[in-house]
Amino acid sequence: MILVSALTIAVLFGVGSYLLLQRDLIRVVVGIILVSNAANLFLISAGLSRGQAPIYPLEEGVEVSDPLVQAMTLTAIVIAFGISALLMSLVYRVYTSHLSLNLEDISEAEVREEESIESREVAED
Amino acid sequence: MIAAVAPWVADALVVLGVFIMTVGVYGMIRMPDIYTQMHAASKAVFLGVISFLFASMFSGDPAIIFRAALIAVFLILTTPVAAHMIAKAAYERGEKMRTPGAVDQSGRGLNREAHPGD
Amino acid sequence: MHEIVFYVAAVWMTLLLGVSAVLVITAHSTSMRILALDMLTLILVAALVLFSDAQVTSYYLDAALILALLSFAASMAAARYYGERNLF
Amino acid sequence: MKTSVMTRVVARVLLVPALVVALAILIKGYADTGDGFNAGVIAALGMLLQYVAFGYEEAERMMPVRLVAVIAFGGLLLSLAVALLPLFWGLAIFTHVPGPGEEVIHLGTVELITPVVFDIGVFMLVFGFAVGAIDLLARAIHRRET
Amino acid sequence: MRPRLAAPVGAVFAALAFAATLWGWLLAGGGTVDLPWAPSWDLRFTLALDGLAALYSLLATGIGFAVTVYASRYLPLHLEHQGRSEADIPRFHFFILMFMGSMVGLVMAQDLILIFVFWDLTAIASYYLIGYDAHERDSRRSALMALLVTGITAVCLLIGALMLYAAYGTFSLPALIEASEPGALLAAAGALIAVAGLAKSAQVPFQFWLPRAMAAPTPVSAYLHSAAMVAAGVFLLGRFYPLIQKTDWLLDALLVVGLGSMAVGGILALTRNVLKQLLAYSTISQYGYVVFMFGLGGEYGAVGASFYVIAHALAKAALFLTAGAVTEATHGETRLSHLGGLRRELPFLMVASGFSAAGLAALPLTIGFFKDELFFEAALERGGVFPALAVAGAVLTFAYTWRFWSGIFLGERRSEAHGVPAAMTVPVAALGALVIAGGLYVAPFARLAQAAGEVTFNAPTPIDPAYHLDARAENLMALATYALGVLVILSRSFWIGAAEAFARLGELAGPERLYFASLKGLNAFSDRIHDLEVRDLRTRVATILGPTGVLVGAGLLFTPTRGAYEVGAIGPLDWPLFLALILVAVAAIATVFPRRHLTLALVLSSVGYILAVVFAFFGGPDVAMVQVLVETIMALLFIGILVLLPRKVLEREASNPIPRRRKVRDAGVALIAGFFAFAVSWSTLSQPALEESVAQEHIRLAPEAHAKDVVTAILADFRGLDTLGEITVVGIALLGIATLLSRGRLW
Amino acid sequence: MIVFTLGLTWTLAVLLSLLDGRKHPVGGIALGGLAAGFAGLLVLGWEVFTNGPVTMVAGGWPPGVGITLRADALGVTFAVLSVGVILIALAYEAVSGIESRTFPALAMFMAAGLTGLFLTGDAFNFYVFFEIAMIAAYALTGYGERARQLRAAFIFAVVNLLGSVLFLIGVGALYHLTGTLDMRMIAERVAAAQPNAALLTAVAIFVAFSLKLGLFPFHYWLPAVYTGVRPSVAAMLSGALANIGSYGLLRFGGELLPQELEMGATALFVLGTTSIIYGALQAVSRRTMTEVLAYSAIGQVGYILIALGIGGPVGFAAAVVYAIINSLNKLLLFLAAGLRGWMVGAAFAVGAFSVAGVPPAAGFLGKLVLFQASLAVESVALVALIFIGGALSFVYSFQIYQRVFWKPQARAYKISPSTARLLVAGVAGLLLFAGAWPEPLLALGQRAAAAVLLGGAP
Amino acid sequence: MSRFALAVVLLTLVYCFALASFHPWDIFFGAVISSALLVVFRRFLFGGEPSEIAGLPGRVLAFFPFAFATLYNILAGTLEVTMVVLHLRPLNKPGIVAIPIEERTPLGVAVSMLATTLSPGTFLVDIDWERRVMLVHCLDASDPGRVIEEHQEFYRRWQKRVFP
Ligand code: NA
Ligand code: NA
Repeated sequence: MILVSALTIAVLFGVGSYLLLQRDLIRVVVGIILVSNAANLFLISAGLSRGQAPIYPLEEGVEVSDPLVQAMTLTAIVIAFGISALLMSLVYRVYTSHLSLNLEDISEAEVREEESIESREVAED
Repeated sequence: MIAAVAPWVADALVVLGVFIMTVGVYGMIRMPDIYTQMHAASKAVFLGVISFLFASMFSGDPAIIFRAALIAVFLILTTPVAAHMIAKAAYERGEKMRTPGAVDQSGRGLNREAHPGD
Repeated sequence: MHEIVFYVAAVWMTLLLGVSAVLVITAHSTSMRILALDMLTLILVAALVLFSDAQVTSYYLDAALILALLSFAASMAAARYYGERNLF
Repeated sequence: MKTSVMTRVVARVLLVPALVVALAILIKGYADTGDGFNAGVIAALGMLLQYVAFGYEEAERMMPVRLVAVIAFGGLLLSLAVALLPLFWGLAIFTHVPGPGEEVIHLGTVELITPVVFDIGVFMLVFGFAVGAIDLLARAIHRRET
Repeated sequence: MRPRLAAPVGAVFAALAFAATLWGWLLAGGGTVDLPWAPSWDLRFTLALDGLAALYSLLATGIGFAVTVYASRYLPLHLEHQGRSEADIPRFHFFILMFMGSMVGLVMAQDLILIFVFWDLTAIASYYLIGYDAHERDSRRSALMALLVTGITAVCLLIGALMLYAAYGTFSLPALIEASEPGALLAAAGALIAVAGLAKSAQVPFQFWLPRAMAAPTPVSAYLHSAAMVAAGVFLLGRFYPLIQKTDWLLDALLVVGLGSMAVGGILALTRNVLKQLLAYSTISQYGYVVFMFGLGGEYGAVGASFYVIAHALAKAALFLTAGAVTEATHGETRLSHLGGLRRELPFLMVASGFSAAGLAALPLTIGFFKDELFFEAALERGGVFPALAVAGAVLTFAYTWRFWSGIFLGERRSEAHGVPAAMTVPVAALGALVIAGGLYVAPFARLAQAAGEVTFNAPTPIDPAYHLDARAENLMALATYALGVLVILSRSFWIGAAEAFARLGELAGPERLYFASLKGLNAFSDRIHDLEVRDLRTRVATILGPTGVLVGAGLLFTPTRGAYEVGAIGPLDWPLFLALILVAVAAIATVFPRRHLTLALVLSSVGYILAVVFAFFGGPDVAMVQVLVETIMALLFIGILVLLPRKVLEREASNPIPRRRKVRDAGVALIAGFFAFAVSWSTLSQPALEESVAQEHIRLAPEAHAKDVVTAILADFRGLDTLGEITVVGIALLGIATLLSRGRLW
Repeated sequence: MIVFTLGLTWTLAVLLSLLDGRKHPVGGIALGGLAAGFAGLLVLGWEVFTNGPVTMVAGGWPPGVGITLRADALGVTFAVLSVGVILIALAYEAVSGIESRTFPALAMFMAAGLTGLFLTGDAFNFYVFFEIAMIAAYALTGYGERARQLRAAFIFAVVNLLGSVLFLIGVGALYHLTGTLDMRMIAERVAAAQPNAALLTAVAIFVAFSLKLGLFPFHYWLPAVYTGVRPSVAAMLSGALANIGSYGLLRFGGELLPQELEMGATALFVLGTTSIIYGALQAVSRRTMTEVLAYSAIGQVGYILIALGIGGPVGFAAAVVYAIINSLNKLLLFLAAGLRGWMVGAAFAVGAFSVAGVPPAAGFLGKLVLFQASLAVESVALVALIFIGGALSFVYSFQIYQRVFWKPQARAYKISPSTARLLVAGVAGLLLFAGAWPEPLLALGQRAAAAVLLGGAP
Repeated sequence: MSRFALAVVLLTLVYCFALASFHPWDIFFGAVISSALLVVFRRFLFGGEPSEIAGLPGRVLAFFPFAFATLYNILAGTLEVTMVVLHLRPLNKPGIVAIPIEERTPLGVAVSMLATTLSPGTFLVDIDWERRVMLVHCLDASDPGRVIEEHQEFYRRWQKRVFP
């Protein structure tokens, strides 16, 4: 089970990273969401016990799932949610200012801007 | 008497639900177009859930029973709408029916025979 | 006996969940994908109901309840976007 | 607006039940699954259902969307107040009333304890956020179209 | 306030400071200020007015006074020539005063760090003074050069000081002189400190900045060369001499540097055409003598060095001011080749500067005679080849000094000229008078030098310079100097070619060339590596994930892994969870393939929903519910954004094929990232779960918090602060979305 | 007192969210509130330095069960520093005219987040406050709404989110290894954990904070962001937000995972060294001030890393002192980059001297403590490296200074508001004062280092 | 008024079901919350509709046969779909059939279609208000006329009295 959890976390993280490397802004956001999911899954897997839901009345003699990791996971999910929402609207604004969703076009804009600075400000020897 | 039978009925309902859902999922794979898939996927699975919900009625825990009832009511209201919306989207995008001899009274000629070149 | 039924059913449901997830990915058209996702949420409801039954707790039913009540909003949104490229 | 009458009827029918369920989940949160966050999202989804079914303008007409920001940050303020007010009695932040070992008044499922007030703040913020964010999005879509 | 008021204010300050120093040293007998400065680091604000301090303070304030007076007339004219406003005047005097103040502070400081602070303050002041004409490229380059050379080498002083502190636990110089013992550490520290001193006093191979610094207005040059900047360099050597002299090879190194500077400065001074350039190389050469004397060691060296500084300062300041006045008189002429015969237009200046020139050339009846006397004595004390080298150096001085003075005032007139204001000649005359006064009555200067020398030598030095009308070696050497000097002057046509070739060699392969080449190379290199900078997000992300993986790999290498990893049993009831986890992985992998964004959204949703099942199987109904809800509303948001974006743009992204090579590269990085996550999570989860955890406490205490749901109790009570923070994040997100989508309007 | 600033800024931020930040009174409220919060932190700092750490457990629960807020010398120092930086940047923006409705609220949220982050004694709570500060920063980065600002915001958000996730994983791992989230308890228990797991956890946390610091090779996001945003925002990011990195490394590395820090010392040296040289080399030929500053920032944090690698009372003190000075330098320089005039030129010069380590600007203290620390471990290589880095910083600082303030300008700059110039001059004055009277700063560094070392003691 | 009261009752039921508690206080709070929400959204929910429901008791009574008829349809449909899916019956000319709306009210259309869509074998595709037809997809549309007739029959027999 430990190995499977670790592998799943690794896949989530790896796939998220793969998407982070794509040119499409939306895929990048999806990458962030997946990577956050990896962290959430890790958090809940890091619980020190697993069993019944930690809600009273608790059945005697049965292991109780670690409530603390659940609370942490909850918090992390919500935070990732808020941030992803912000990131999505940022994608839209980046689009409206660059008229492209492609990171290649966007980094080209960065390079162009930098080159115009380089040519404007000649270095003093 | 009822208490003795209840678990068995519950088991049966569970098995039935699993069966119906399996049929639904299989139908989704087997059916040729979105319209026919809809019958299997959305509805058969919905019935499977209902079957499970009936099964949980036998648990005897009011907390479960009440919620199960509520779930059933909500599902009755929401699944048709979701199915309808998806079908409507396919219809508006002009997705074709792929079964031979399909009937189309919509006036948009979604059956293959109506407008072969479309 | 009952445990075994529930247990096998749970495993089976998880498998069905997997099949519908695969369908979301492999379906031929977008409408089918939306349909598959809708099916997936229904199976999810079923799985949660089953899990509640197995554990004899109502705790997982709340998630099922809100899935039943509201998850179709996402299907609707996807369908509207697919059908008319619009939403809201 | 291109949804069919069935969709709209069902969406409309589900609005208040969704809100009622949300409040129920909020209220039982301390004793059972659910909490302010869950309740907030449920309530918001109930509202957003109307956005999907009726479109943005119609949905805005049905409710005072202007209040959304006030609800959101008012909720945050409420939670903050619950957290910080104990300071004025010389207690640590987040000291809840009644304290450990003290008697709690139960009105059915409703418990009269300050964590519930805190959770109501959470509920308000989350509700305000979800509705507000989608509303902003819907307005942006609308602006782009016109 | 009128800008011109700055000069009198500065002059008064300088005069008062001079008077105070004189009073403090002569009448109050020195004195010490010792205050705690930074006790936690053993730093003390310790100033002491000892002989060495007195000497340099008097020079800094006295010559500062002369320079300020001179500048009161010079600067307005200078600014007028450049078409600048008089508003720039106060800045000049501010930095001159700052220079003066930091010199005084430097020479009195007894705490190593305090010395460093004042040391750098002089560098700042000189930077601004050299760059006073900042609109001129030359001025900027020169200022930067001076700052870089002196500022960077100053760090050597700091390092040396800290090494001494590390070894002896004190920053107090007197204590260090007491405690320090010869050894590698002392040698290294001494060498570092010496480097700082030599760079500042423009010794070979750091000499190149000084001639460049001539870009500054003349009063600045005068001050820099005589009493402030360059003097500070040799002061530092003098101050640390008790430490330096404990290492023999250091003294030898000083000898070499001093000799080199003497030669380079002297030879180049003979070839320079521009007045201030000539004087600049002369300065290099003159301070070469001082360093040489330090290298020679002994009491003559110590006292001689101090005396030499006084004599040189008086003479050199006057000569610089002369150069400035001559340039002013000839409407900006700076070249010797275009000057000459000004004896009629500037007779007073001719005489006044003649005294100073005589002093520099070490003629009898000037203070300069004694500087050479001590110099020769020191060389003689050491013996060997050194007396001859000393004479050679003195000959060069004699020759270029003559060249300077005669080139201006003698010969035929080559340029238009008019008189200059008295304020520009009187300081020259005053300094010249002092040069003569020192020649006639050397005792006060000698006493000052001796006091300073005692500090430097760290022992009493009974040295008494005086005229001895006999055939002692020093006198013979002096005579030989004059004779050879005349010979050198007369035989100019013989050696000038060689000297100029030497100068050109220096231009081609000297340290200045090296400086410019390295600065240019540095900039070019910087431009080159800037092309390597990453400008797209993909690579930015890759450069994070890659090294992270490498670090994890290194971590695995450096810690024992045997027995640290567990596969973990799959209990009979774990199968649903097992399957669900695999499903999550499968669905996650599936997000890689879809082209259309809607499909991507759907696949992402299915990942989220299945994850909810996983959370449920982990026994977390609350988490499962939140996950379901978040997934649903995220789907709405996602699709909403898709609606906002034009279809064409989305389709372009969807149809954009990914080149195979990039796919492979991305997959490689993703594998590394996955490896990181795998290693961290597997190693962590393999550790057996602790029996005792705070979660147990939470479960136990939940009833105390009147809660049945422990998770909610944690969220609203035990760790309510987290929840408050979490909803704050959400609130800020709303604010941010409003900022982005509707310029911050929330309704 | 420990929650005064936190509560005040937090509450105010919420209230400001509902107001239009472009209106003058709103800016005034924000400034006044933040100033009061800053004063509160000063009082708290005084308490901490005279009576020792101040602790409060939220909810009155036992430590560990409830979240512990703990103000020790290290935390309170960084809190004062960061809130001060935000205060000045906000004042700068307020006097130049705020252009966005949400700017004051976001700045206030950032202040609240940073205050909480530096004063919490709980690892997960740290993460939450960290996210508050970060999300406020993401939103602020887009302030100005120009294409490059939005681009910068996106890059900043994505890269830093990745860092946040790494940190979150680290926190989760710490919990699994120790069964607690209280930093003190983690520090006590982590030694018993498997070394392998602990080290890998440390790597995750280390990368997260290095990212925040903009350390080579995790720095590639930084230049685009620092040059893309407005000066006040750049000042906040580099002067306040980047402190998370230094503080985090000190707290989590020095206090919680000291053994792992020691094990990774070589890595720290290598990365720190590369950062110093790389950042400085890049900065040398950059054409605009903000670009030079951005790369300088990369180089400067390398020093902090080296100080951490040296460790012990001397190394940690050096790290703290250097972080403080670096923060003030960046505040000054970025704010000055947006202004012109002789007073600004002088202020910038102070900043440049400070970066180059020339007294009396406080920067020389940083060099001093670093050299001291390197000598303490008797590393000639480190001394040489810091020397080279310092030499390069001379070159780039003054090349750009001369180019901007000395060279006759082809383009005329509009004259900047005098209050803004005075503000910048004030910061320069502070740097000079700190250099002239270094005792407070050095003592601060020692006390903060002691807090780090004490925390790790059983 | 009766519309409002019915709504409050139903919503209170939802509330109590969600809480799984019929404690008097819970009923009270449920009623209060429901009424409050109904008041807040009254324009959206009841705007333009009469506040009284005509013939409420009769419609309530008629609801149950309607519900059972629908249930029967569902079960029959399920069987049909199962047979088709499991290859026990061929897929015989599925297709879209246009069913006239006739005298149905909008609510009637909605309910009619909800019932249709719920039962496997048929579902609503779209409503064409110009042609006044409901386009329904049937798994077996080999005889469209029969399908239409069955539908109208179901409406007239079971639904019309409850949701006209
Ligand atoms: Na709960
Ligand atoms: Na929550």
